[in-house]
Amino acid sequence: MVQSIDYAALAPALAAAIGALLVVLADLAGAGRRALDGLTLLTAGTGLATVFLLAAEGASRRTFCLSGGGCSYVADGFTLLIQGLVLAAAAIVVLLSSPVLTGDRLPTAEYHFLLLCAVTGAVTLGAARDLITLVVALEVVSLPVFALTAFPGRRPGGAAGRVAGEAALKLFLFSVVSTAVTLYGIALLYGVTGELQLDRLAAALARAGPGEPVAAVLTIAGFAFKVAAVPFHFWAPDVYQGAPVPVAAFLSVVSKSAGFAGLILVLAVGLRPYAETWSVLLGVLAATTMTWGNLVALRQRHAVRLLAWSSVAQSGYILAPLAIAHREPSLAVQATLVYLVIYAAMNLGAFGVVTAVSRRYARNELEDYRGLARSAPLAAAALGFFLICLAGLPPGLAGLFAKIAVFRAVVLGGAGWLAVILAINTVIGLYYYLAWAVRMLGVRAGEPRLAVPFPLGVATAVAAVVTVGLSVAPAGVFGLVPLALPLTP
Amino acid sequence: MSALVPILLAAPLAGLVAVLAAPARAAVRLGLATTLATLAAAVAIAAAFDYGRAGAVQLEVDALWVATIGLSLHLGVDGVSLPLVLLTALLSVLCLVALQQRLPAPGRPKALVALLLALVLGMLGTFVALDLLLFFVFFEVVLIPMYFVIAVWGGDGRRAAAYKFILYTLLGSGLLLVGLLMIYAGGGTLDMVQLARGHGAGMSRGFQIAAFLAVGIGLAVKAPMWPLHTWLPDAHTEAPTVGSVLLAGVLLKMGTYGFVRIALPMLPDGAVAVAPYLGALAVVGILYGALACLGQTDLKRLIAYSSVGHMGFVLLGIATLTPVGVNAALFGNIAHGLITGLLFFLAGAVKDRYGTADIPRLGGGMLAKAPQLGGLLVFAAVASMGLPGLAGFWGEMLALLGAFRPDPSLARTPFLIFMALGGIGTLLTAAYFLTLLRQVAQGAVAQEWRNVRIPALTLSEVAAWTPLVTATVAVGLWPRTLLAITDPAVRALLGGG
Amino acid sequence: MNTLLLVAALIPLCPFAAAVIGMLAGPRLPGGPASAAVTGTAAATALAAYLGLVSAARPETTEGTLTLIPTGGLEIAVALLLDGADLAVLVAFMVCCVALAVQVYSVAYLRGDRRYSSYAAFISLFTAAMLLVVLSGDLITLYVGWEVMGFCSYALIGHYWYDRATSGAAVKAFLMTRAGDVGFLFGIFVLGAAAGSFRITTVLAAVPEMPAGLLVTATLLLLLGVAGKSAQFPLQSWLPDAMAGPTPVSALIHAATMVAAGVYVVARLYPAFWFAPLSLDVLAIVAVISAVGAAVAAFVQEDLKRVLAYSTVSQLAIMAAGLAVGAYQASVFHLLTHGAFKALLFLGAGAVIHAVGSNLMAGMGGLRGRMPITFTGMTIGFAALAGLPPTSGFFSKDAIVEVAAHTAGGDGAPITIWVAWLVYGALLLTVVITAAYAARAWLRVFFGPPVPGHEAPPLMSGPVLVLAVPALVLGFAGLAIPALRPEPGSALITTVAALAGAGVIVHLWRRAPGDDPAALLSPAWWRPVLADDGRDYLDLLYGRAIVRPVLALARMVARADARGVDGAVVGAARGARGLGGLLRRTQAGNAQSYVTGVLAGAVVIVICVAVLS
Amino acid sequence: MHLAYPLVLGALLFSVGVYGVLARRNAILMLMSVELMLNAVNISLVAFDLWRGDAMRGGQVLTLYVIVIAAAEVGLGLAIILLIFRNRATVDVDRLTDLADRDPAPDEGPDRDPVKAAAAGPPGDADPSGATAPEGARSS
Repeated sequence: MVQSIDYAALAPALAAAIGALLVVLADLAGAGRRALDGLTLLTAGTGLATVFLLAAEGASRRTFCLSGGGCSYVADGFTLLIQGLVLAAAAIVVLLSSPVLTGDRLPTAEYHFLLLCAVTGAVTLGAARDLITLVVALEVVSLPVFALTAFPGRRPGGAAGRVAGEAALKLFLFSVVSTAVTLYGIALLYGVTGELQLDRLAAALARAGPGEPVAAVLTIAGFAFKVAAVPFHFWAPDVYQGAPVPVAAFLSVVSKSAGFAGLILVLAVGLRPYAETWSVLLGVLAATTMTWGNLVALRQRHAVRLLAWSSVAQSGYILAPLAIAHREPSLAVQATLVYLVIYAAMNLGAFGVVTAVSRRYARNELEDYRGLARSAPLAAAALGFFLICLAGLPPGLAGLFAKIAVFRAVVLGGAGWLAVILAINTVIGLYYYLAWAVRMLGVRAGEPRLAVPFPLGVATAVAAVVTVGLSVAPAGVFGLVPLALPLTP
Repeated sequence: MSALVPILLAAPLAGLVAVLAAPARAAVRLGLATTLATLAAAVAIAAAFDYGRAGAVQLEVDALWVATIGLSLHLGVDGVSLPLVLLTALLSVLCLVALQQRLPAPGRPKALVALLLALVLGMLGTFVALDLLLFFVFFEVVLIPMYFVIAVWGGDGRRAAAYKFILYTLLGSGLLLVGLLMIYAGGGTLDMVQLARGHGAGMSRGFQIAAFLAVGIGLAVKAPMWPLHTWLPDAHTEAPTVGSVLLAGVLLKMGTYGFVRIALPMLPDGAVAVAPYLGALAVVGILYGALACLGQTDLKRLIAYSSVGHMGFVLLGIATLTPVGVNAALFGNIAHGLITGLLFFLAGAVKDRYGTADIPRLGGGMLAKAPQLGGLLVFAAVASMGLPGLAGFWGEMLALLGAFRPDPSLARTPFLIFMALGGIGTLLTAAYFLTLLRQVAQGAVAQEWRNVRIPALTLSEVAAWTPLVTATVAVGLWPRTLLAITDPAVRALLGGG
Repeated sequence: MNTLLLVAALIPLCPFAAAVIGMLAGPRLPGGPASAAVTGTAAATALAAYLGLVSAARPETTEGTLTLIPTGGLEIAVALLLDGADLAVLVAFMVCCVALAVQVYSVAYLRGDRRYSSYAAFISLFTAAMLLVVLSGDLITLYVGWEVMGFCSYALIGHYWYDRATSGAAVKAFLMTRAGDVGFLFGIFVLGAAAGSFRITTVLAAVPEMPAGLLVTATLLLLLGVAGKSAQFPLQSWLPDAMAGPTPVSALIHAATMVAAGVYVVARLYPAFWFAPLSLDVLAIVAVISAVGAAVAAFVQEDLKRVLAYSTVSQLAIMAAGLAVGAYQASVFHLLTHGAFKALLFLGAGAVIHAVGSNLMAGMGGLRGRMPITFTGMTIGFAALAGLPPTSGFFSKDAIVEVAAHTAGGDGAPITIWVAWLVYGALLLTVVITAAYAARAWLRVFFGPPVPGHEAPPLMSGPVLVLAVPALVLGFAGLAIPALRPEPGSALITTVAALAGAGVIVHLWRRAPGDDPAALLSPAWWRPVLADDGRDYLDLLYGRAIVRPVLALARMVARADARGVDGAVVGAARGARGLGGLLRRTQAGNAQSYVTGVLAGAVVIVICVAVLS
Repeated sequence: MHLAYPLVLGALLFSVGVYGVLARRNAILMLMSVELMLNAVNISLVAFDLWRGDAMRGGQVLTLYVIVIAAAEVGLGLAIILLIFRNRATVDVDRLTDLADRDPAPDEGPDRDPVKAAAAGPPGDADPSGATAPEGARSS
């Protein structure tokens, strides 16, 4: 019999995919750089519109279902939030990229095409409920980013060009190895249970014997890589520094969100019977990740590299609530998503300003931000606000609420030790965020006014408005997150 | 009528926005207007406050703000927080008055006034917050503004001091958040009034001890309690006068207020278990602070260490877990706020006039060279030393009385030892203040200043300091004004005492 | 509050108001700062006189409370208490008289001194504090007056603060009395807690039921405060140094009032001491040591004011000894007479110093011709000090010796017998030595080779004469009270002892007029009490055993705080950066090392999970 | 045929692949070893599928996907290696270390002790006096 497909559920993914094709076709038809930007933004916009429509509908839709009831593609609250987050972030990344593309004369069409492909992968991954779709979506997100990372910087063959290649190679090698490990894990899981549907897998695992935890751990390798948790983080600093700044932004938000979505789906849905083991494991991973990330970030001098280590540390904070998923699964996931959303807004804002400054200073050292308060007051104020948000201190209320949400989940879940480590890490984190913010207030003789290109201004402004909105009335965003996790498809 | 408390908080916020929008010239005047409005609101609250039921929380406002983490804008005032609100409003007005006359180093009035108003908002918010997380949010609102006040307008070692201040306090507030959330997990609600009434119901003794330790360390860093105090001397010495006054006058009280409002009523078993250690550290703080003062050569640093000593008495009062002790702590808070605020104003004035706060270089003879300044310095030192008839005496004496008869559930002998050591502490306090007066106020005028004209006190200085002097004398001569307000509230919080 | 209590309340308030006015607008007052100070004290004296007359008619205990201070535990009452035995009223009247005399005397003594207004204000504040101590009905309010009195004494001793030594003496005085006060406060806590209230009437009512041990601790702690304030044995070395202050200050504070406050409080709380015999013994032994030691010290002093200072310590010790042996009325009577004649001696000494220009007796001599009024006044004073009939000193000192004799005989205070005998012997010895140093001082100042000098101005000699009257006749007023009537036997013994002491000195003087009789005495006599530079051993001991180590400890703490505790904090920061540097090395840039790291990490995790589950 | 044989073969192949990735310095050979690892996964999947007798043939469907993924990755991998070769004339992974976490150029000043760094403020001491307090960003 023909399997009925609920296209409405697929709408966001379809929008992104079709958008990608249209970009290529438009390029063939000789569309200008600005038109291509517009088209990509339009795609992201339509995707977002469909997400809001589905969200407005309230009911969760599912399609590609097996006769036995397990469905591969489910568009429920969790998925819609991830898809909304990814599409919004992609729109901002596009805005960030347009001045870089025009400035460095990069092939816009190919750039946007790859970007939209990656977005399609991320959107699908959010909705995937079986291992095959998960792996394929993971790959669809990763592969285009290798190519994006390889886009040469200012002068092809020049310093930036060499570095981009090296970054791409590292990203490629890391991704492929961890994907192989994940696949091997999935193979073992499949061997033990014979199931690929996540919920069916969970049911089967409940009956299975020993040996499964090893397979489970291998499976999460791929997602741990994407999220850049220790020890899968080595790639992050080098790739962020080597890649063009918008791509680094994309890596730090979109691919990280996709990674977290995959991790939550695999763990909270697929491997629920082993909750005790992987919770403790994630707790330890979270603690090491945040501490390692913060400590090394103390010594960084390069702006993007600092943001890379900061995003590694932030991954630690986002992972922390999952450490208590065995006792309070819905509270853990909700806290993780809350932090993820706020982190995305803050981080994109910070990357916006970093991109603007990198237009003037290619080496993008922290030193170059001295005196920014005079050369670009609004940009400096924005970056200062985002950095203090990342540190989790008022006046950056959004960051503070995110911090409180994580602390609340960890303490209510009973992991007191992790809460103490979190407290210590927020202190270490504050030092380098504040050091950077204070540096902008420094005096620098003869610093001409920094002209912030319009799309960059818009991107930073949107991020700022969202962050301030989150600070003042976070209910708006948190309301979106239906507390119930899609435990049963 | 119950909208007074939100108005109290809205005033500095509105002022903050107005100052940022207004031109730099008008900043200081606008700031003064805002603080005066805040003081008016505080006085209105004091007027509307029903002193008959000083124990009950009044003028309550409760509105949900962040649903997911359960944070609600729950504000209210009671006998414990009313005096602190008035003290904060008064000190902020005096700071702005002091700013009228001269701005510290790099000027930039707009930014300084905006930061001060943010500080005022944070401080007032902490005292009127009745929701655990709201208390935490306001507790952290003061960090960034105070950091910038020290880092930008401070003395020469300001950046290291500012970093140490904010990183140390942030670690403390991180632990505080863990403690608050443990209370929330155990007590089931974030509403401080309900939790206080519940007296740690539903929380095992071990849980209460852990929660008390977390909350206690967080608050002790702010108090500051002895081993966690090292940020205080640097922060106070490097902060500009206005910063030091607010830092010493109010920020230190947020820590001890937290103990009285949160730690003691909500975690009684935890309090009983930890109280002797808290008392011991408090007494060490008293003796340590006094001895450190004897060995100091910088005036502002000496006053900072004296704060460690005085807050030692406040913490000793809290450690006794009796209404007498807690009343002593609250009285000590207000008295220390007034007196040390005045001392820092004076230290600032001395530094402006003499160009240095180094005691050997000041050389003495200030009573001859600058009689008004010298006289006020003598007054403030004597008040801080605990001369009866001035505010400093009642806080310390009642703390010793509290230590003499601690809560029945506490072992008595350690507290008798603490009382004795506290007595020796008062002796040492008298010693270092009199040595200070002997080296600075009395004696012959040093050669360096013999033919230098030291300007007399300006109008704005006098205007800024007279309220502090009159308040110190009034509260000292008539302690009933404060004790009648705090006693019923303390009895309510400690569950009938 | 009936009129009696209203009057009682006004007595301390008048000088307090004068002090406040003096401090705020001293120099700008119409009659100058003196007007406010003198009128305030005069008003208080008048009120005290009125109160004395009224309460003499109706001698029952009246008490009134101004307000109650809620502390969460024991309430503090700002209250006044006039007890039946007129103790409070009489002492209050004596304090007011002496204060008035000193205020008037100071107008002339400190003429032209720029800081006179603050001086007068502090004198008024001091008088108010002393009156509060005398009249207070609540122990804590008493303590408030007690402390403010200590501070005023610091301020007045340090009047000439531009001179380093004076401000040092002032600090020393304040810290030693403050050390005593800490014990005093703890004593009040013990009494208050045991009685359930700080009100003196309640405390005294509850004393019989209190356990003996608790009562002894309370009274011993109170004795610590008394020893501090009244410069008794362990804490007496501040009084001689306090002479650095102006002489009228010494007259008021270090002769009549503050030092007497300690003895007054013991008298006021006498039942508490009565039920704690051990504390009476301690009081007696302290009194004995102070009396004899101070008398010997006074004998060898070269500075006239230091002679009178040590004499005060000795006389107070006699009062304390009196209280120890149960001579309640006699001690209070001696307190009154001593207040009169010691103030007289100090004011006279002030006039002499004012005339001669130096404190040292070596620079004085043969002044009886040039300063007749001062000569007559001081002669009466010295006679009263020595206890020669018919001066007031004779009657009060004799009364104490009588009671000491009776108690030694077995009936009287619950004091151990040998201690009573010790007290009796010490009293007689003190009478002899006191007569000796009184005569020595009298001879060296007014006889021998004449020194240029002029009579003190009327404003100074007036008060001297005024005070000479009570010094002479006050004794006869005592005859009204049976206990104070002198018995022929003991009166004879004390007079003979006094004449013996004085006679030896007069004889030595006649043999070698002009040089110091004390020099003829071998140092063996005073070596046990005084070190060679005239400071007593205890003073040196405190200097070396307490002051120096505390300052060293302070410097060590200041350094330790910067290095130790703070070092830990900065060390942590440095450690974090170091660790960051270490971890940074893992990013060596080689892709293969990264992948190795990843796979190694994965293997470690797998092993942990396998082990864990 | 018992399940163990293909599984052991798969495991061996996987280990060889891992060894290849870790030991070989040439990027292309690393690419080949990754392919080995993916093929090892395929073998295991097919073996499990047959052993399980899964009606949906899940294992073999996943194997097809893995083959497609491997192909895509090889394509991209070779393109990247080509790019590096064109830039640096070498594909020796050990020599591609430009992105190491190195201190900036010496003129920047060595890493300093945190206390002095904190005291001097963020590296490159300057008085942070141009303070526009970051009081909540105003959207531009």
